[in-house]
Amino acid sequence: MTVSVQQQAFDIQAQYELLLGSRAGAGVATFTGYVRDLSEGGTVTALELEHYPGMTEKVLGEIGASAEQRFGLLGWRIVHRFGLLGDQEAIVWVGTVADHRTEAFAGCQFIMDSLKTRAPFWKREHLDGGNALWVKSKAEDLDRELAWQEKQV
Amino acid sequence: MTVSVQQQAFDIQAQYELLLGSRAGAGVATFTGYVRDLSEGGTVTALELEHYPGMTEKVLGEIGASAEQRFGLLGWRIVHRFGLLGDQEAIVWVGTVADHRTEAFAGCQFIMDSLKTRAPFWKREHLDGGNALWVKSKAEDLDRELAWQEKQV
Amino acid sequence: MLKVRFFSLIREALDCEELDLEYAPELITLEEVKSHLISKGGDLWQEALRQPNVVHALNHRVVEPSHPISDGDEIAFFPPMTGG
Amino acid sequence: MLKVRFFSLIREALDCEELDLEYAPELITLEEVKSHLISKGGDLWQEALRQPNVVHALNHRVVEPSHPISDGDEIAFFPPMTGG
Repeated sequence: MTVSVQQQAFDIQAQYELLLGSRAGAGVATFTGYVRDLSEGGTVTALELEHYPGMTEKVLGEIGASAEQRFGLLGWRIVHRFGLLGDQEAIVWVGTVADHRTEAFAGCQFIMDSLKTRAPFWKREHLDGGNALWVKSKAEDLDRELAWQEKQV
Repeated sequence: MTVSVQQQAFDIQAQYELLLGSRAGAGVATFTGYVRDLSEGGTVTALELEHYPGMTEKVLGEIGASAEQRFGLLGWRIVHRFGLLGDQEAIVWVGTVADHRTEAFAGCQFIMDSLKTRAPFWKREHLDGGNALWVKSKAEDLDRELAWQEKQV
Repeated sequence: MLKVRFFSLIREALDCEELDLEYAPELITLEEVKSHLISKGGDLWQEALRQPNVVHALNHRVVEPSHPISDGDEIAFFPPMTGG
Repeated sequence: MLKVRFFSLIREALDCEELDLEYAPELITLEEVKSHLISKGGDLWQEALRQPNVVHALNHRVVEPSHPISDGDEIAFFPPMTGG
């Protein structure tokens, strides 16, 4: 039941152990998001993540608590980096613990979908020519977030 | 793109590294299933997993290949134990790599749902009184497997 | 020759992991193999193999009981799977 | 006093991370705060803050532009989030 917003790189195994702690559950789902050179603007040399200190932690905590209640999670953990990240570095890690796999999966996916559109982070791609482009928000991300508001799982 | 059916315990971090290898993807989803003392028959002291050597590996390989094609996975890995397992030991680990998080999640969930009803494993719960009960298959697992056959994601 | 294997509850009930069965042309499908085993084994085998949810496998693949077989095939009977 | 913060594209366009604004009773909602900033800042501020997709936050929570404010509040304007 914790959130970490941090500049330094994180170790996935350590995050997994922090998630489990003393909590036992039949199923654990995790998701890791990585920097990927998939920009339309050119070769991405680095990704910069700006955020809104204070609000970020608050929103992520609310998203986790909401997932916990909605899916009966026994545990959850959200780690999100900010600052300058190199290609293939991990940006975000989300882990959920539940008594059934469907709840662990749904909780993890709900948290990821929600933080995409609700957590105050902004990505900027640094390109090899020296330019930097702010990443545009995706309509499909908003659609996924809205879908959670409509459906009851 | 590998399957491991093994008696010995596995290390989740090692599995994660084997999954990633040299494959890069924007998203990695994982699921770990653990032995849980949730039996109706009494306190479970151990869980025994019987399987059908040869057929197990074949079916898991087909499930992984099918998920790869259906969700455009860049990588996947399935590890499943057999033999005698203690409470809270990991039984199964599934990891998927994709360019988008929805595909990584869907692929991982598809593999878990499919192996529940299609991989030739049978669980027996050893109870503290000395009795052992074969676990019954769940109708909801069959429903979930059938749902994948009906829907196009 | 046919190899016939049993797993889980069915293996336990029959106290048999596997057996070899001489192939014969009248064993057209898995259904006939099952009937043949029951005719030789009696009530215990009848009870174990006539359960409505028995899964039939041929050469490591789940098939319908009406699936035809050939000499050299590996056949298996088992209850619904409970892995994962 | 009100604290007003800007992020990402908007922060860059305005070349301003944050500013303090004297509270006044006529600043009833975030909309009035925005109009006030534009009237003082001119075209550049008009262009940055009148974009249709500007997100409005009040005390670390996203709200509608019509949300009322109070003295001491922290207000923020930023483009749609792109985390994860």
